[in-house]
Amino acid sequence: MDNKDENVVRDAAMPTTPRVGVYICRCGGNISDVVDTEHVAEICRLIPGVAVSKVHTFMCSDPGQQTISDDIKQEKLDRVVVASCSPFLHELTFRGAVVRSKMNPYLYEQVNIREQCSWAHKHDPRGATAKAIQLISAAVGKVSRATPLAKIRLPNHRRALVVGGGPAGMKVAADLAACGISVVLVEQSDRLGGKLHTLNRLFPTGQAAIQLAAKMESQVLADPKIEILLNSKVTKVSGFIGNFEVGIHGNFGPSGKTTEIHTTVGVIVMATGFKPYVPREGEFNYKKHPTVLTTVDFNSLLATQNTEGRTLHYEGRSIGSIAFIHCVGSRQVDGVHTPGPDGRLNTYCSRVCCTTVLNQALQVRQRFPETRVYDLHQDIRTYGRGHEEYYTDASRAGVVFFRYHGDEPPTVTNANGPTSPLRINVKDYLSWGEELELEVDMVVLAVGMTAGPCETLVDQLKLPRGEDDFLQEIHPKLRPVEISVNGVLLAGTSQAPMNIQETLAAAGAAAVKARAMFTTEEVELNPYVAQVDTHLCEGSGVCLTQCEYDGALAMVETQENGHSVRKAQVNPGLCVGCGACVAVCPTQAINVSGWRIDQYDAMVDGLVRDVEPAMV
Amino acid sequence: MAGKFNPDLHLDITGFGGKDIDMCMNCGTCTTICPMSEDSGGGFPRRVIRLIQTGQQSKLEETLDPWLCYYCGDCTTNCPRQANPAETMMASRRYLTARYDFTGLAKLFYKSAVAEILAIILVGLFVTGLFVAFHGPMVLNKVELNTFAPVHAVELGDWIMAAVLSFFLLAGAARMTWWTLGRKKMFRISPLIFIQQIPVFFVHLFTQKRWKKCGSHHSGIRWMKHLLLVSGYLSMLTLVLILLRWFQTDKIYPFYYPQRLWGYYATIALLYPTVDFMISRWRRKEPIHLFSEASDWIFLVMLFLTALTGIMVNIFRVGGLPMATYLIYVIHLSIAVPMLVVEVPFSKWSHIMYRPLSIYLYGVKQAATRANRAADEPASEKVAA
Amino acid sequence: MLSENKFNPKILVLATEACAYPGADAVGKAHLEYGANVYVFRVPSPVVFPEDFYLRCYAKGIDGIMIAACGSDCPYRGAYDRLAARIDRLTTRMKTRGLEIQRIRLTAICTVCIKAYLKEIGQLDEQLRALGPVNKSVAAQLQQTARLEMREALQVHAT
Amino acid sequence: MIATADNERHKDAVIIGGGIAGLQSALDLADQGYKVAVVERQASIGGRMISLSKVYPTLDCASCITTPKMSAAAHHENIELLTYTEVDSITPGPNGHTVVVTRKATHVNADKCIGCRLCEYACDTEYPDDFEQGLGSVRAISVAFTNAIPQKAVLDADYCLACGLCLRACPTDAIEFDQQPRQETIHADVVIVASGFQLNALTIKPQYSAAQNQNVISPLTLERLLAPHGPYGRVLRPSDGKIPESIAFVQCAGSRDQSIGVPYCSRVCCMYAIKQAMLLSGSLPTADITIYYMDIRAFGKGYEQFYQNAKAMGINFVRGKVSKIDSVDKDDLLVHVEYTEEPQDCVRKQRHDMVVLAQGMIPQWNPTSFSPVQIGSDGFVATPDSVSPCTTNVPGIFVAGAAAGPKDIVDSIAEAGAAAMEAGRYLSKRAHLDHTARTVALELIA
Repeated sequence: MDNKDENVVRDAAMPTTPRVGVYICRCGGNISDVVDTEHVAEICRLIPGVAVSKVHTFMCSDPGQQTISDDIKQEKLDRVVVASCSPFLHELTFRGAVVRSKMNPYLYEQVNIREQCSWAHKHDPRGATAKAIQLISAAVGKVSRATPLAKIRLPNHRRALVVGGGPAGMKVAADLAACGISVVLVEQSDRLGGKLHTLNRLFPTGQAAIQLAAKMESQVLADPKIEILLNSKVTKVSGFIGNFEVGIHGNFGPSGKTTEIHTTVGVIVMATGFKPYVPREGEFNYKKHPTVLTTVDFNSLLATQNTEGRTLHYEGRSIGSIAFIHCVGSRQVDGVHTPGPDGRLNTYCSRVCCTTVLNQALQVRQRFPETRVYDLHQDIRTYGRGHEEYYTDASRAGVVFFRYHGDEPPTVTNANGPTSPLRINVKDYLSWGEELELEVDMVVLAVGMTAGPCETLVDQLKLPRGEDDFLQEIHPKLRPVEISVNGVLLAGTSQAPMNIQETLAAAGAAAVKARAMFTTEEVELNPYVAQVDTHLCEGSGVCLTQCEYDGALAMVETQENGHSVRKAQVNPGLCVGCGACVAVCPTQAINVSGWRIDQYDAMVDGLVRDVEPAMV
Repeated sequence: MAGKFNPDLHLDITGFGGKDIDMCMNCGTCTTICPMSEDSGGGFPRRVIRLIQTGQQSKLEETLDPWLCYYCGDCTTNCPRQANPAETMMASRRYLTARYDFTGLAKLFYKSAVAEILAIILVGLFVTGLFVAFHGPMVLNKVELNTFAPVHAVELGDWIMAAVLSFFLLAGAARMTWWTLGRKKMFRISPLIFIQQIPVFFVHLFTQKRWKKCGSHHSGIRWMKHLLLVSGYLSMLTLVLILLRWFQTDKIYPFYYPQRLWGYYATIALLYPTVDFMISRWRRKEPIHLFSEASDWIFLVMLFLTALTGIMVNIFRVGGLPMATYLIYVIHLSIAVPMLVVEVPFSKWSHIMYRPLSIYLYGVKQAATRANRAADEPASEKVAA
Repeated sequence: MLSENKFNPKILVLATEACAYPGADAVGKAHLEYGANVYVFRVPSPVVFPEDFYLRCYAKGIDGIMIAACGSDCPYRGAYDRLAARIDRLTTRMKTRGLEIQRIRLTAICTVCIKAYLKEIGQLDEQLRALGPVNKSVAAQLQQTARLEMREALQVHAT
Repeated sequence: MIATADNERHKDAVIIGGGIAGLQSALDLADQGYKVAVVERQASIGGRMISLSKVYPTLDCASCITTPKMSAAAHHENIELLTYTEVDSITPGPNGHTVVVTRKATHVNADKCIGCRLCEYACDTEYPDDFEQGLGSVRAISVAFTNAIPQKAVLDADYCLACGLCLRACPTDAIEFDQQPRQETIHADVVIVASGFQLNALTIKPQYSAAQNQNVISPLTLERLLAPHGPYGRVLRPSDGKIPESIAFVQCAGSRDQSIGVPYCSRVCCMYAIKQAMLLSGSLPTADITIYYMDIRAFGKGYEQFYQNAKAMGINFVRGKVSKIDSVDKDDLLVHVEYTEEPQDCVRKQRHDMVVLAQGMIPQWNPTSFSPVQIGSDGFVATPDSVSPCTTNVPGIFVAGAAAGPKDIVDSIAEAGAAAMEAGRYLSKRAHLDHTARTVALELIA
């Protein structure tokens, strides 16, 4: 093997005799049912540098972690490798475990032998076992060359930017301000409240949405710690947790003129909300017939229709019957529905529409008893506390239900002329799939939620979106309000469809995370940033040409042996550790800490090493 | 096939006593808990509820389902939405009775207790009037009922009434047959099938044996009581319609003579179940008696009074009280006649015809389907070959 | 065992932390299977690797490399374009000395791209089985020249 | 009872319940610097979630999500765990709430116990294991389960024969037969009720024959059967250990049913049934799996896709509520159901080897008898303020997770964070008031 190339391998990072502890997790059978963990442990003892090699049923459990701690002390380990599940689940757990034993957490390496081994090679136990050994061998190579790293500590600006002045944004702002944290609340429209203004009566309390909006608004307005910027947009954002530089553009301030202000915040909360789905022209006759409305339109109709009467009235005509069609723009089926302008099909459930429809249907029946209501659904999803009551009450109030299949949606046509009643044809699965025909005066389309507008922030901060186009949290259970960019949090419907209560709960959860970030004076960051080996740097400046992040990398003049020389220098707060600079350095003077090229080389060596001599 | 929606149908059925039809969410619990539904081609009672919910009036009129239900109430007890399927079936039977009746009287009587009572009173007064005008001499030293009300005259009245009532009832039966066999489609069914199935009608007319399959143990008891009642009024029908000359005599036969024994049996068979049903309805003991419409009460009360006055005629006659006998006889007929006139073709009693007829028609349909399938099979085999 | 003597290519997947690595995890979570000869390394971004790294891998006995990047979803600005350009240069270099360019594969795998992942892996595996083991010495030579050229480029840059 | 320093303590917050919601609230409060006590009635924290196999929609192993949080709570400097402890009363007062708890006797000295389990191995008295839903057995002295926190043995006096085997086996002399339960008092500014849920009885609908046939099982039992470290290590049906070839999931078996007094939707059953069906079809690839449902309520993020995946995997979804389940040939089951979406012959009796009843979620705990916390008509803690879904009728007492109504893990965790925020706000307001009061007092002195 050609690893003697002096250009490639520097032994500087290699401790004289590393003592690596290897721990293999059975994961209660998840791993050991396929991978022969005992055999792996035995073989791994043969890998150079490995001092201890053990198996445990649950490495992540307390006794599992205790084993590592005990060994670090008793066996004088200086490196630890755990072969278990994906590092996304437990890297932090085990880092914590080694820290408790006074070991540097970055001298720990995790090997994924579950998601990428035992689960992916279920029918090849021999192959999976051999692969586990090679992967551990690679990790031992990497960890042997690992150097102790420390978290980067940066000043923390005790100020939060909340983007969006809807219920989620107002809730986060109010929560944080109540805990003494100053908040900049940016809202692009001219008033706070967001979508609350388009809602009527909220379920399950029946409270008026505008009342809630007013209550929350007055709370936010009264708090001197909250700076509210209406008619404004975030146009520029850069920086990092604790130190985000934000440019806000808008016509606020005394002059009323369009101005731009800059501020520094420690945390950004995305409360950017959702957009209701807008049906295409002609979708269920929308925009082709005057009485085909969406639930959003219908909400304002209900809100403005002050008179109680026998029937509902709309644009001068009496509406004798209404059909609500569920899942418009939600639960779309490939090949049945037409993708939107962005080529996207909304295959997800928008969660709130079922109860919204029933809430509206019930209001119609209660306020306009002679207006008949029909409900065309796929499934009635009144899942929440107090929601099923809407379904029951709507039934009791005489709403008639029809059930269609997603791949056979109902059709809406004009019965006669352009302003005639509407004709709905539905294959009704409550009637054994029979084709039924209804004539109605109005059709209300229960439009779903689509991802809200937040392009600037998404583009500039590179925020990930999910398959559904909503902002993607790191993990729905482990880190539900955090996103892959440190210091950016998700609140409410920017993340997924939610009703108002859920939105407020999610906002509370985001606020609590934000507040926790401000409990320390400084922000702590992972140390995975570029690092320059000044001995090797010849000051070519090639690296600089590759860096996309303003201020992350610079050439500075320093004195060396009495001469002034140019050397590259990294700003760890701005460097994202992408490594674009690394690949071009002719002297290999620059590397990303924790992910150095020589470590990768050592991994490749480990991968091709014949660890298992007796087997071959 | 596109069905049109009549949104008022469920209101109509509610008018006939339908309860909570809107509450049904079509989960299918009632259908599978029902011991009869599988025998009846499935989907029962939900099919009826759904037809009502979706306003498919003509399909509702075409279905036999309501007549195949005997109201054990299991569906109502088990319904997760308390939608009361059993009562909906009951109401559908009333609705269908009204629809089969071309005169519109049935609908009037079902929907308005006042109208029904008024009709009964009118007919009763008419009967009383007849007696007042045309009764024979009243022999007061001994009971001579046949002098007061000559048996041949009463018999003639019986026959006229029977003919008129049969006409209305048969007209209803004809409409039921026409609709449920698919109107013109019924001509495609071989007449042989109609003939073959005739025994079914009579077996069910006399035994109601289908009921035994219905529901839990109390259905069995209810069937027995009902059977008793049926035997009671079939006995009475026979006695007054065919054997009146033998039954209504002035000679007092010894106790063990058949006309007396049969009469007593019929009286008990009428009195015991009606009293029992009235108590049950009053106390709401069984699911079937949870909800009582005026028509249910009127029917039971009239039946009870008819039987009661009937036996009182006998008591007074045997007791040798001429005046009381004549009086109670007039009262008896003034109750019995309107009851029959109103109840038999236009109200609850019509089910004595519709129930066995529905089973007969169901049998015809099944046999026709079997015959069609048998006829189709060779053809499809040919295609396959 | 005889079957084990059959050529079983060693495949290295360089998977991005943000997209492809969780994507590879998702394959396992869905309990879908692929060959145990596929080894995934987690990387922040494959843009970090110089050309000679790939060649060095071949020289050490890795038969094929799949770069599983984030594509347009890359969380790092400009990294994907730079990476694509580098792989272009690498394949040109490989062509000159007869190292099969099928041994390198640049893909974009998202966190839920289960099918894409399996397809790419499957195709690469098939191609490598057809090609047979990598010529280590050719790769070693190529790697040396790549490094030298890099140094030369520096001289040019300096002057 | 006279308070002594030993049995009285002051905390910023007391969390009732050490399940996933309670732990999340505790961690969020502790991360803000508040001192928290978590009161858990079981011997280990982790709640319902730790006993699950895998969780939707990500299909992560439940233990992998729960153990880090359990571990983090156990290691957090601001969190004190009081396991095997019951709450006796919560009394609000002008200076915060007084929470009286009973530390049940574990008969093991927690300071001495090293969790080596030698006592457990030595003990020869067994009884059915609640954690394994009664499928396995547990010794009279044992550590709650493999990944329990704390890893301390508990002796169950109801089953212990006092034979002394454990006493001899224990290397640290930790076993104390004479240990008595003791009452302790916690003074706290806020209380978060995270007492979770339980399932209503498997036999609540006698029509489903659960009392007569062992193969009518609870979904929690199936979770244990599916768990890789479960009682059998694979899925076998309880009555005869046969590998089931046909499994039915009966949805809404304890919810959305007014005839049993649970009109509401239990919210999680559709999704866990789909999840369990997927896991089953993984471990029993040839088995027929049918889910009988009324409405599939796959409403959360990624849930609909999960449902569609299950359909694509070949799991049968039949719309119809099962009315009755009969035993047939002793062990098998006959499910009576109408295939409501099929045009003909819709009433069917389907034979299955095993039936899983989606029992309804009901509250675990009724706080009304020993605290002023009110409950709603559904029995769950009432949340009168719609703006903050975590507040109860009592200022300073908050609620999180399934204690305030059926909820899945994702929503419980989000709500637990919100409850921690509400509690944090309340605490900082109080701190501010205290500070003002102190300043005023100082000014008066001056």
